[in-house]
Amino acid sequence: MSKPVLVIGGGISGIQATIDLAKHGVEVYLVERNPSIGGKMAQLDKTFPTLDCASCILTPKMAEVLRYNNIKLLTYSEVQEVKGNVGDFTVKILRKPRYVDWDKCTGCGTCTERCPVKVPDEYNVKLGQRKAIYIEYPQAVPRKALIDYSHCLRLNPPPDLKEKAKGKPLCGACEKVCPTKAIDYNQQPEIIELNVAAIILATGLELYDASNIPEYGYGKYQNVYTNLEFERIVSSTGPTNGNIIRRSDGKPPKRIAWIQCVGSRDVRFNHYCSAFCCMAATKQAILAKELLPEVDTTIYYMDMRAFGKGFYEFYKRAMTEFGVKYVRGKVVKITERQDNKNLLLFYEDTIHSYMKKDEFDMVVLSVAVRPNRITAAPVKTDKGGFIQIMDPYMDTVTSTTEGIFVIGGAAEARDIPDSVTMASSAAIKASTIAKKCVVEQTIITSGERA
Amino acid sequence: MNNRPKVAFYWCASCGGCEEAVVDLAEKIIDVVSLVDIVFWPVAMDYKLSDVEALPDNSITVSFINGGIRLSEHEKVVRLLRQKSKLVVAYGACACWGGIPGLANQYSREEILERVYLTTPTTANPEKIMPPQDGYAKLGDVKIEVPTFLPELKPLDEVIDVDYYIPGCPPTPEVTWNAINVLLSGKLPDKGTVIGASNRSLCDECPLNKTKPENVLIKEFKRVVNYSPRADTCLLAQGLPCLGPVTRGGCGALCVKANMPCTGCFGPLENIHDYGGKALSFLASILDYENEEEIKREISKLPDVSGLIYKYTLPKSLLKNLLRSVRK
Amino acid sequence: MIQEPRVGVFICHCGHNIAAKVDVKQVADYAKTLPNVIVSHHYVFMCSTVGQELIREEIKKHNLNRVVVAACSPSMHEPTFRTAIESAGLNKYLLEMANIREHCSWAHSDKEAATEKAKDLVRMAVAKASLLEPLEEEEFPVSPTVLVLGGGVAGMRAAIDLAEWGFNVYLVEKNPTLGGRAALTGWLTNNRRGADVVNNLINKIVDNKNIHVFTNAELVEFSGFPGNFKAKIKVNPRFVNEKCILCGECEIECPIEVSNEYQYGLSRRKAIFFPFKAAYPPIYVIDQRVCIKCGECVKACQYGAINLAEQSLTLDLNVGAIVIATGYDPYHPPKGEYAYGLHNNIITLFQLERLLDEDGPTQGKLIIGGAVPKRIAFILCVGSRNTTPSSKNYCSRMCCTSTLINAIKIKEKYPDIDVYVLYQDINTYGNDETLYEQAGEKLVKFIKFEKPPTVDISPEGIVIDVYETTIQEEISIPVDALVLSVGMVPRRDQNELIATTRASCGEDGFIREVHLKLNPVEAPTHGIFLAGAVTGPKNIIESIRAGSAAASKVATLLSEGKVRTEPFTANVNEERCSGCRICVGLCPYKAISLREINDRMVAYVERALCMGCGTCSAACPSGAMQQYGFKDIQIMAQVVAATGGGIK
Amino acid sequence: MSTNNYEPRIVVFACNWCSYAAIDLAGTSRKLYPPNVRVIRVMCSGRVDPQFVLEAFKNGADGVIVAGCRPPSDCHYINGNIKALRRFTLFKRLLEELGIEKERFRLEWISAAEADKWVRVVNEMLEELRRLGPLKAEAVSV
Repeated sequence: MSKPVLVIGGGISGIQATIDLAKHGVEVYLVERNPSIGGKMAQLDKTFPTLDCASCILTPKMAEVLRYNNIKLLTYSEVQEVKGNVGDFTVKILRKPRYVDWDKCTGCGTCTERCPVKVPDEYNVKLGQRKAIYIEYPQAVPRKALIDYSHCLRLNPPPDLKEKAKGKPLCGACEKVCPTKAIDYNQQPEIIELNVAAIILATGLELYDASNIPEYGYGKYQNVYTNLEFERIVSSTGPTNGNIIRRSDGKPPKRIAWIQCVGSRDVRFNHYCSAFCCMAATKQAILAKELLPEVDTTIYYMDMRAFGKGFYEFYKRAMTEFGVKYVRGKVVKITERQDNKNLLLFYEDTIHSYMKKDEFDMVVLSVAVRPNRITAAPVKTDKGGFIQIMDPYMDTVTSTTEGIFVIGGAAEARDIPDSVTMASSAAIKASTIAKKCVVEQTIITSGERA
Repeated sequence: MNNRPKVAFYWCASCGGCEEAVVDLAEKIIDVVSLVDIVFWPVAMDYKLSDVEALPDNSITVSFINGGIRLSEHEKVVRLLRQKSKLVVAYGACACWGGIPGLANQYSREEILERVYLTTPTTANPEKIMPPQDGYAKLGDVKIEVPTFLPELKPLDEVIDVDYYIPGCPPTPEVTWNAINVLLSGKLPDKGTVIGASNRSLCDECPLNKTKPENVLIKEFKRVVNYSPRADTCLLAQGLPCLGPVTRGGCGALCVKANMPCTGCFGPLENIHDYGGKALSFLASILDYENEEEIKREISKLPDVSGLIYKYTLPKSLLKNLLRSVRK
Repeated sequence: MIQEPRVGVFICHCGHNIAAKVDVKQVADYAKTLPNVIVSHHYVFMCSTVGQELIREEIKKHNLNRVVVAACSPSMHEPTFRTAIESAGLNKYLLEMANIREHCSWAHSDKEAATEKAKDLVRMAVAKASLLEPLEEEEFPVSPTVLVLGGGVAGMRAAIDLAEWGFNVYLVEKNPTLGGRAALTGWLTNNRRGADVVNNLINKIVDNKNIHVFTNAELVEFSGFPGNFKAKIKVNPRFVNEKCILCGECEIECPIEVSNEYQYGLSRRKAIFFPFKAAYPPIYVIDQRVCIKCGECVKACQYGAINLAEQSLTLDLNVGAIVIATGYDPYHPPKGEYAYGLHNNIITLFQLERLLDEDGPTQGKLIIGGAVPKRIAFILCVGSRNTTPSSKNYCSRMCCTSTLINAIKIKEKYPDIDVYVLYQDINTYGNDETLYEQAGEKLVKFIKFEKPPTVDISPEGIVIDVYETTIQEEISIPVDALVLSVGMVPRRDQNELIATTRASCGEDGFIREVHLKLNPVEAPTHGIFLAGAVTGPKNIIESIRAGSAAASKVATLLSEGKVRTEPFTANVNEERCSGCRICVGLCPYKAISLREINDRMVAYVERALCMGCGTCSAACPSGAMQQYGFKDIQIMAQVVAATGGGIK
Repeated sequence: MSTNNYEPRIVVFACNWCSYAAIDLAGTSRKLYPPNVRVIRVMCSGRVDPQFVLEAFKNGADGVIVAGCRPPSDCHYINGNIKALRRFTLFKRLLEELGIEKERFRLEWISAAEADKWVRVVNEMLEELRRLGPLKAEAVSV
């Protein structure tokens, strides 16, 4: 057996790399800090430019991860330390307590029905609610329940309740109803130490905090949304069951505006272009049109970056077939109308060089993405926080440390096809190293004996 | 009398083509006649029904019956023939599956009679005389028994037990001859078998099959009324809805050789449950469009889908029972 | 021969997930009454070790040969139960699942109705199970050899990765040298040059014993199936052998001179020539198309390296997979488009890259029409984004970045030159955005157009007329030189490639991948992989990356040393098949062809290519084509069972 | 037949990758719908032979749904759904000619995420079928 490879991050890049590695015959550890793999793509409703349903194409891949004997899936786990060199990395992984014995849990969901505590739901970008014991989302892989320690009445009771209970354990509803007796309130964190040949960093992206951009009023104006929030709203599995409604009054909007380059291509925040938002906004406008045929959709952009395969055609289709409007212009500020919570956009039309104003009842910010912070691996990052690639013109995925590869959003803001291409690129390199490790080790051992 | 096999011919709801087909055996008919005794053949010979009634049960070796069952008289005669025959052969498309008259099963008896006796453009029937439906007609003062028009047309095997089937509209002389040889060979095949024809679809014997491109995909359904096919290329590949792929072979691709697409008179192969369903499936599959509007547009140009795919087999379709309820 | 079915039915409570809404005992009792059912059990967790053991025991005890498990969705536990029955000695495909959880107990509130439905679902499963047959996934040994078609950056990178992994690689390039278009690309980001990138890759290839390079060679025949393709390669004569030391004497004597395609026509070369500095193999080559075989070069060569009688040879290879990395062509504007071809100072971006490259015809000096221009303009989207009647519908992805790299380079070398960039949108996506910033800082002038500009040739020179939207006026820009930033188009010879390899192209004309999002480097036909710009415009980094990705996908196919077919493939009854070919054109994987059996042409399914969709079976007009596991009679049995009983 | 206790029966052919997954998702998300549907799993909607649908009607199905991945490109097998689209577009024409109510047959694109759409389709169809009454093969004595 060759030495294993570690993949950090279970988004689409990490999943693809893991599956490729498993098929190369290499043992793989896939570590994901959330309870389920799937990453950002699992939160998307559809994908551009084909309008493929994201779950249709992603969930089979997620399920595939479980099918290989040589894939070890460690979700709800975080890499704490990475030491060593190519062919010989020692990694410490913290396996956070789930308080549910996942060998026993069948994912039936009875516990979540009974749990009395409601918590904002991360999967739905806090637009919906989940319970303190929960399954991350219906298609989660693994489909297992876990208890969120900080909100569980039993594990972490609020002081006042604790006082009233006088030392008696509180709640315990999940334990009572679990048909397989899987609840284990005493589960402890575990540290797993691995020796791996190579590491693939697929730690992905997060949204830039839009509330840092004062002029757009995100967090202040109710009907201003981030692109990821909008994605959950249009999704049939989302908190509104796919009904586009306003936060302020629960009514469907009549006019929606998308503002591009929010926090990207902006010297104040991030210099780079986030690469996928032009097409994502185009897709979202089309989805809005499909759900609300009467809705008026306008996209405010700087340059329409429709550069990928089928993108420009998609952009044209949005215009001609769906009637999505595009305004080349920079939105300078948004204000909210007190009476109806509509939003007034002040923008410079950069084609005609006029200042203009328009009113919308919903605004979606195409917020910049930035790399998730990952500090455990000894790699250099650029000023945007993206992990640097040693020589993009040689092998395109090797970080500044040999044997550590970086793929997907951790390396650069990228769309899905580019991310999965990177994932496969890294997989062949990592498995080449892993396979050689065996050979080298055998030689070293025999050398020592001789 | 001798010990030659006794043979009967009878026609029900058919055009008479099947009768012609027997005659079309040409000089071979002499061989047939010398090998068998014909005991009943209303079209060609003067036998009366009473002659048949007088025969002992199972005394006729084989009865060839063509046409579907549409009149009470058909029913009566075929039941009698069944009783008197060792073997009954459904001869021709109409007896096998209803044939073209079977397309009338889309309409009720009343609609059909009204159409035929009153509303066709060539009908002059000012007195609105309709066939009696009580089984009797008056000829002057005499009340005579007449056949009644049944509610629907049935293939032969829905009325009596059928041993073998000879397909075709009509069966070609060659198929008929093959079938007769099978019957006379003494080695009878399993009951229910189609005899005389091929066990593969028509493409197997079609001279144009080798001219078919590797990918048979078409952009439009053409019609013979306004398109003259080239004689050197598979008709289906040219866009004519040729049903050769779904139709039993055995005719030698006669229609195709005359530049006409196969319309399916040899019916389906054995493991096909519904001829029309299967014809529909392959025809639609090769319509080379990806987009719903374009597909709809091309399909809307087909004037008569049921007539195209169920030309000979509607009364045998899986929907036959449903047709009874929907045509009311 | 199929055995008389003996079906065991196992009904899972899934705790109370099923049992709360379905009366499992009643369903189990009902199952016993169904035809072919020998035993029927219900148990709290059928997927548990105990449950699986129960199934195994019952199979042995009652000699069961079919198993129905009524539990959760097959997507959840079908593999589990297949393994279970396999360990009891049954073929694992003799299992049928009835989904009484997701499709029943979880979806319905009325217990009585849910129980009735569960009975129906079990009846349907039993009906199908009774007709199930054992299925085998066929295994074929694979050839650990890969054919990489195209010696550009994508193909070279794929070859290197594959060879390093341990595969034997044949790298076949149509031209006399490796390197492809990247070798001619000039300046890239990070101050790198295309030639250097190519050089680095070539060095890796030269060092690797697993890579066999054939230049001047092409694929002429291709057949077989994944793991075992047969490829015929024709190696055209080079007329010069390894004795060549690149002295160049031959070139001097050669009387034939033609336009040099390795400088995009900016200079001329001889019939015997050496393509470029980093070319590999480092040997001269004779261009067969123009050589008159005068023999001057033979006389000039002191090393006896030239043999004008050399013949082409063919190689028959057995390869496990093929990577197509044949690249693209630059868009060639028709004469008159933006006045192209009407003035010597109107060049394409590809030509400009040669001019700015130190290995170029001017050694990196920007000399156009004999002089350094004072004003130079770029027009973007030439040949792309529907700007002109002959242009393509798509964005060519790399031209904005390339234009800005070169615009910046001009400004660095010649700060006094006025540089204009006429554009629709600047597509410097991702980190390339910094180039846009830099270009702005270096005072490159950007002019946005809504309507494509017009170019006029006057006695004074080149004049660009464009409607400037911000001032809303038509403006005229006289320039000394004009660069048309042309895009990428499918290769002219792509149709031959498609005909040979069974690849197919999409609406944009580029080779189509199996799935745009998640399988960007795999062709629909299994075993054919795609790298680089052959699937659509890509820059050099992206092409290299796709090369590695394609290598990875090859390894996923060949690493085990064998390929396994789908169990649910289509299968032809050759006796019944009439060779009507309906199925052939419908197969999305081109797995069906005709072959001769007993003097008849009948359909043939290449099992290794079939992915098991069943569309051929649905269309087969004679019922000869049947999908294993989803045969007509099996599905029909389910249909009859589904409609067989009334609801309440 | 009294229409009061008429419970329409719907036979569904669902492709493994999208529609079957959506029906699973409806269950997992406990989206309730009436139990009148019987789902037959096929790998691809392109496998569904019109003969199957006819067989379902023949045997007493009041309605039939063929469900597949959304065109153009959700299909796991590249374009099997397009083959289904071609066949069942023609099939609908046939039903229309034969006088069978068009509401009794549906070709639906239901992606793996569209549990709601599944529930809606079932409810809509049931409502229509209740209005139409049973599609019953009537025996006719000759």
